[in-house]
Amino acid sequence: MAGLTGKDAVLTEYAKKLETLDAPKGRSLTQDATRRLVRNTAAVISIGVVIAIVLFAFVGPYFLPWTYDKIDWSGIRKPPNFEAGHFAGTDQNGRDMLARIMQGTQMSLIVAGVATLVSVIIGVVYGAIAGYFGGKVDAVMMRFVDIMYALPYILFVIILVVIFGRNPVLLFVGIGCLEWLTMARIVRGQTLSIKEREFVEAARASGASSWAIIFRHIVPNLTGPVVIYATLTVPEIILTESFLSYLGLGVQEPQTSLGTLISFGAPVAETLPWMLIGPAVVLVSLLLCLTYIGDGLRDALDPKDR
Amino acid sequence: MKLTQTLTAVATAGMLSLLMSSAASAVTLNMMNGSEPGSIDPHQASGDWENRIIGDYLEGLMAEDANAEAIPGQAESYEISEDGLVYTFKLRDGVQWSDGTPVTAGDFVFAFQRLFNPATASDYAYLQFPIKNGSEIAEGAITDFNELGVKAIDDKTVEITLEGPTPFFLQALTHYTAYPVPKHVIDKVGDQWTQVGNIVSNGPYTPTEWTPGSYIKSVKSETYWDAANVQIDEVNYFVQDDLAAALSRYRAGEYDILVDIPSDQAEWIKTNLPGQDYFAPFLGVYYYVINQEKQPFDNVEVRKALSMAINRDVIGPDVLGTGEVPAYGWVPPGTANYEGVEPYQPEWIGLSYEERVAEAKTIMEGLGYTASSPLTLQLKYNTNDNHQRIAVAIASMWEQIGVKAELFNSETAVHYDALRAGDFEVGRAGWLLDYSDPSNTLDLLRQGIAQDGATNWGNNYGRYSNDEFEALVDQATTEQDLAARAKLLGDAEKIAMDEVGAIPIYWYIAQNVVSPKVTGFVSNASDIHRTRWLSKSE
Amino acid sequence: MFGYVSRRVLSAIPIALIAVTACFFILRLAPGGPFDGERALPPVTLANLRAHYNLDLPLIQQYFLYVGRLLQGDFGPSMVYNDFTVAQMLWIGLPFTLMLGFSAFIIGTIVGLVAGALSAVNQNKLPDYILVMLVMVGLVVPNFLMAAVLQLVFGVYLDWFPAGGWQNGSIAHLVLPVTVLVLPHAGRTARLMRGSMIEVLGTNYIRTAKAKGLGQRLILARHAIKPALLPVVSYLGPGLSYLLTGSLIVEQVFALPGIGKYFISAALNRDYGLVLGTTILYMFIILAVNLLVDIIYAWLDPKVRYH
Amino acid sequence: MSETLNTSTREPILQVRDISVEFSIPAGGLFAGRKILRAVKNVSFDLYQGETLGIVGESGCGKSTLSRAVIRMLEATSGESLWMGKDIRKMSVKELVALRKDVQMIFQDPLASLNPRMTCGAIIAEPLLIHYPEVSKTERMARVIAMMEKVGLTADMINKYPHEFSGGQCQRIGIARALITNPKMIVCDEAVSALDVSVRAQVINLLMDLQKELGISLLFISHDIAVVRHIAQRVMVLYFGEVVEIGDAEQVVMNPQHDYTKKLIASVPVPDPKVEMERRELRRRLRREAAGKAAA
Amino acid sequence: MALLEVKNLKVDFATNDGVVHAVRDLSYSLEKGGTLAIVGESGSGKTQGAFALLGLLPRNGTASGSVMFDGKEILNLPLKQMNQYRAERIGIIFQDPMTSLNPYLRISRQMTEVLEHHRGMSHSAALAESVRFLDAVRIPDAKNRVHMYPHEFSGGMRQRVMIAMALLCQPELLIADEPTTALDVTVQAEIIDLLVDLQEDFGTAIILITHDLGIVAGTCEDTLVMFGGKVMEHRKTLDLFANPQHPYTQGLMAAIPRLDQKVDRLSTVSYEFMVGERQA
Repeated sequence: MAGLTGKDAVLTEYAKKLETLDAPKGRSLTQDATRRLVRNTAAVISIGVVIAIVLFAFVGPYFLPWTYDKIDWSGIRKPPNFEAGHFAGTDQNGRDMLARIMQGTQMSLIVAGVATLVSVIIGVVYGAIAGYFGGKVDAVMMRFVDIMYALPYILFVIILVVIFGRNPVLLFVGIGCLEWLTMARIVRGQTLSIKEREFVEAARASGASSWAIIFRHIVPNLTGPVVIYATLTVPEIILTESFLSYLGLGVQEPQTSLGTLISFGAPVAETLPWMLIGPAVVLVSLLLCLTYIGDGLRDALDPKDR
Repeated sequence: MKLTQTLTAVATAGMLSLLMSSAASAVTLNMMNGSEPGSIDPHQASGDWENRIIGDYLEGLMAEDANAEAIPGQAESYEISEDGLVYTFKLRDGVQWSDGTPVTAGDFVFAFQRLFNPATASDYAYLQFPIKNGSEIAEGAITDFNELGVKAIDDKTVEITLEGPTPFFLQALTHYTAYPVPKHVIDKVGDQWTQVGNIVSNGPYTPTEWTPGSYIKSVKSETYWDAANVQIDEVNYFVQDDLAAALSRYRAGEYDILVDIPSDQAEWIKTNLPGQDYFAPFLGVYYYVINQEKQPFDNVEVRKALSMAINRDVIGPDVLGTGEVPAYGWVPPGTANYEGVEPYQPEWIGLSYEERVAEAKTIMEGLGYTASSPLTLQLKYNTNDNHQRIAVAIASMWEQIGVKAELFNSETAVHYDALRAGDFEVGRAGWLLDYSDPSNTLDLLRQGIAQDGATNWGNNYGRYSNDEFEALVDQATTEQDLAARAKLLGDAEKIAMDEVGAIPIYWYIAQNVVSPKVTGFVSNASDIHRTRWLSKSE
Repeated sequence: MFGYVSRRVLSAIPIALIAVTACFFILRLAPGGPFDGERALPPVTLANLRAHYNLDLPLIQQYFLYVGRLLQGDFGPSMVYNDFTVAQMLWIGLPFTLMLGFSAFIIGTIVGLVAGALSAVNQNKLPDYILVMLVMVGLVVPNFLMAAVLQLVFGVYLDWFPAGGWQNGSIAHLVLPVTVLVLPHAGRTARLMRGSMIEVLGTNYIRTAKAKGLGQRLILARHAIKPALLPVVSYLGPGLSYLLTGSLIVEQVFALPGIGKYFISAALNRDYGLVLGTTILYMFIILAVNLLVDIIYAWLDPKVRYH
Repeated sequence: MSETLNTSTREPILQVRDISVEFSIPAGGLFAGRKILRAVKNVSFDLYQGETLGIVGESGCGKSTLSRAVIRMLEATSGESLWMGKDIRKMSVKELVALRKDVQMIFQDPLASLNPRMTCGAIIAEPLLIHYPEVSKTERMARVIAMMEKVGLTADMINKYPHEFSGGQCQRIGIARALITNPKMIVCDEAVSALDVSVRAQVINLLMDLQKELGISLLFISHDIAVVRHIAQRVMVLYFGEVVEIGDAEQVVMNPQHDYTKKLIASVPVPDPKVEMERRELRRRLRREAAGKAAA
Repeated sequence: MALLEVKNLKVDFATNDGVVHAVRDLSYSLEKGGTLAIVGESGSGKTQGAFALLGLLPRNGTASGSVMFDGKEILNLPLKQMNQYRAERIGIIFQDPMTSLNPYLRISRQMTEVLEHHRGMSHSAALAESVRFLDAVRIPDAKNRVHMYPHEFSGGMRQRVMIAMALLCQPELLIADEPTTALDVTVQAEIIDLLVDLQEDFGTAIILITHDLGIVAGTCEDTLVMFGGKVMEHRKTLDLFANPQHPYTQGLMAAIPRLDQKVDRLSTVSYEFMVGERQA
């Protein structure tokens, strides 16, 4: 292409123009979606609650007289006692429940975050590749997903727990590795329809490579369904974690998680109600809010509602 | 009014007829029995939940009374030779299997041969190893089963010859490994003999229904020799793994007996179900093993410091809330054949807890372990609420003496696999006595046996090893005088405990809850309560 | 149609085989073995046991032995539950699990569909908000917590239903466990149904039906239900898997005689035969349900027909 | 420029010979195997430099398939397509990428053909990024702005997203993207069909102006023969994948040879009531004739 | 008395981005058997103005003003009463025959239900009547094809089915909303011809909504040109084409490339008239 050296007069003129140009920013789809989300009262309240829970979990511990693993030998399984600084009572080891709820919430959030991230990354890449290349590649890749679906996956989790031990990060990378199946299916389905859209063909017509198309054009346009499904995955993983905790396969003491706390609290609901109520309230409100946020995001990101 | 009744009314006709058949005026005992029975074949069983069923349908030469003491069972009388090696049992007249076949001495001989047969691969055969050639047969060293020390003199007489005098042998005979099995049925159907339909009993009850995962039902056997004194007509042994749910069901009137309770409910039960709690110590020790093959745990001082820093007084009453008694020695109080031996006490027993901690701290500091440069160790336990709490509490206690314990829990199979392989530093373990004798716990600290180029440490997970201890225990096996034997074993216990071969923490407590409708339930050290001694009023 | 079904069934065989192989070896990767209990077994006994279950053979040989037996319909012995073979245990427990699972499945699906449809028809009105809230509660409360609460409230305090167990086959014993299973399934179904129903109600052909002057009920019953069901139907396969894994906890808490609880206990006990047997059974149930779902799907959607 | 075009003295830039495209599609239902669909059957044509060739036909006649097959956006089954004498169907990946610089496309749906997550500037710049990665960012942006102004967009729109533009503006972005690499040929696939009448006229005018200025060849696909006739010098009529008529635009419209062409031309509504009434009568006659033929 | 009298019709949509006025002030009337074309580009409000008559607006839409049909007010009638007008007295054909027919039901089901519902006919009678109408819209082999599913028909055939369906009760008014936009030119011509023939045969009044002035030219007596939710021009079709008054109409007509005339350059619509409109 002649003149692409930047020397010719026209270009110089435009380069000048470019310098003086202060082009207004456009509203991206994300900004649009955010605006719509902000109008959804339930979602906004939920976001507020989730932020509050996150702050509670990560900042709260700095304001407590007790740490989550500190034993108060004078206060074993005692109801809330403000003088001793046990605002939510103590557990059977004399550890402060409020501190433990905070730590447990932290753990559940981290675990959900890590596992969701893993499942999103694997699911998106896998699904986008299967969907974009289609044909035999797709058939083989999806057959594999079908096989994985047919296996009762809790078995894998149990075995993973056994093999990886109780390292929470590893464990939930493991869960994330199993949760990606649905994500991959959703992404594949979306990819199949996106790749038929004209802008993908336009990119191909421009000479873009397959990988550039997948990562420049397809993946960014998966944001909607991926975000929606990811928000649905988060509560799913928190529930899976609590299920594992109930089976005794949760995180390692003295660390704890909401699921672990609830599985310890449920049997003593009558005698030591403070051990159940606190974690249950946090878990249920967290999951409720996440679900509402998921719904809100779906409404906000769904182009049909525009 | 129960909605149940309304709903039952709409149940199908088949269900109705079932209901009616069981609604006769029979007295039914509903027992929460814990786990799913793996087997009710006495040679395959390994748990107390299996023992409850087996002990109600099979009866050995000796049986347990309400206090779980050995009394004559199928045998009417017995004689013991002077040297304590030969036991001769006379069977009762008219003892028979529930299909009417007489129980003969041959059934017992067959049962013992089957127990030791390597092909049976019985987990617990070793409990009867005092019997002559028992272990050799099990190991395959002897293949002729007639060499076994169990002989039928005639149909009514069983003669058992032992390797050495065994003071607890009569008690050992109450264990299900010593029960007879119906040769005539096994000859016909083989391993399927425990299936309902094949199974026959010589005890007070006969299993008539078995729904895996749900319950086993046994009904009173009219052919049992003492049937006239058996009060309860039917027993349901319910599978129930979830203990909180078990208590709920007990409170809803669905169970008459709970053999275990959920953690933290002891206090509640005592308050809200007065008179129904049967919490009593029984023969078992909860302890931590320390891997003495690893540095610095080979140092007695370290082990001592660790033991001293454990405040056992808070664990039972506060952490568990059930009130388990602190353990400092190795042989549970109330163990038979241990009369005259003072319960073991460490030399520091007189110190207050603060003083103990101070001394332990001094020891550790002397070795260079302080709060700033602590001894880091991994504390392993198998996944369970109580084990976890104790581990958390102990880790916190150890923190005071410059020990940083990292908790690590895993499933039972993995945990014990690790202990056995020596892949641990400190690990949780527990031992419930198979029979009431000090040797049953002291054997846990015996040296390993060389095998296939490696040492098999058996249940001695901590690899404790002391020749003097070994010699004393060996000596006791041949000692016929009970008092002298007790002294030898007592000395052995002192050696092992002075060297902290393991850290005992508490003596187990049986946690039964029994409905006021049930009478005849007696707390005992073995925690064995045969249904034939119970009665129930509606 | 027949050809399609038989092709699907045939294609399930390699899947099953791959899955069995994966399970077999993964299981053996895990530390611990079936005979690692609280007490160490004497080496002799251990050796005897290992020989008895062929565990002393090389792994690959054990695998072929297992698969060979499996092809003859023999699931082998259980290493923990000695009195039954794996096949026997599964055979005894399966009807119960199926009954539990399918009653929850059917009730949950119906409840979910009705709730979802009602919610969609009343979109953003009071009944919708109430239903959505209820559905959410069903979704977010962990089932073991729900089970414990129901047991305490309805079994102990109110004493309406038995708190557990399965004696005499009474329906009353099923009420609480089925409820625990139904709630999350109904919740998921309702959410899906609400979403797809709202979408269908916005389609052009519903507009056409409205333009025909048809009554609202007729429009729903004839025009909207079928298409709205489609996405829900595709969820039913995974939905049943959720139910089956959920039944594991329900069976444990309510002490019910299904195969679900074997799954966990067998995995923890390293009862290889039972784990594999349960896995295979579950897998076949799931595959069968998936096939059924595809057939229902094709029946619902005229564009997907077997010719 | 187009007026002075003399096809006989120039080498065609694109020569298409006997190209066919077949698809294997599911037959009947999802579970009943597949059947072969012949979408394009032995089509040949030439395209000269600076020329516009219109392809008309109804939906499903294979005109889009054909246009994509000749530039290898999809694989043809047989035949050859010579770009400057070189068979596109035998090009290596590298040659193909180079070809994309010279051959661009404009699509039917203005909004759908723009990535909704990219700004107008990024969309137009993308081909530059692919083919001239060495160009500096400033120069690239300068070129984008120059191109935007050329197609009638203002520079301050550079950061806006597609959904903020009207349909006509979106199509201008599409045109700018196609022109930024200075291509020699552009395939316009129903490029104006989705636009409102008023906007359509603007875009058609723009395309014609640009072609005049830059000397680009256009392959202009449309179902609307009136539009094609207005923009193209030559017209090719496709019917069920086959060429039924090809020739000078005026001639084809004024003197259609093939029955289908006649029907097509008779069907195009004319915004004049009197003419339209006559045409309806004409259509009736054609239908009756066709029915008579079918009966006979 | 006019069959249909629309006065000051307004249609508003509540969207996330605020209220959108789709129709600002629409008034027209239509005699029995009359034909009216409503022409406008996308977003001009022509479709929503028609949907409002039958209460078919999406959930977020509201209509106000007055619509008298046969002397009675029908705007915003309760659903029950509105259903007595729909299909029975006012039929409607939609733009996209592909999505406007229920893909999950056979054509027979979708047609007969109209007759069963409104006329109380038996299924067999309704079926016979449906076949008769399919014949009338020139669907070959209607007797057998009536049992097929929509996806088994081509686009043009589907639209014929839609037309037959809308005519089943022989309504007094037929609203055709862009009936040919999704179709090929040749098919479009056939459908339009069909509509004109049917209008002559049945005497049904027709409102033809389209963006294509060309279609209007040969079909409707009256033409109403809309832009931005407002009426630009409403006159006899012949007059309108011969002498367009409004600058928008003029521009629109000039922008169409014509087969019968050759121009070098298309003229484009000038929106200068908007300036005046806004101020007014």
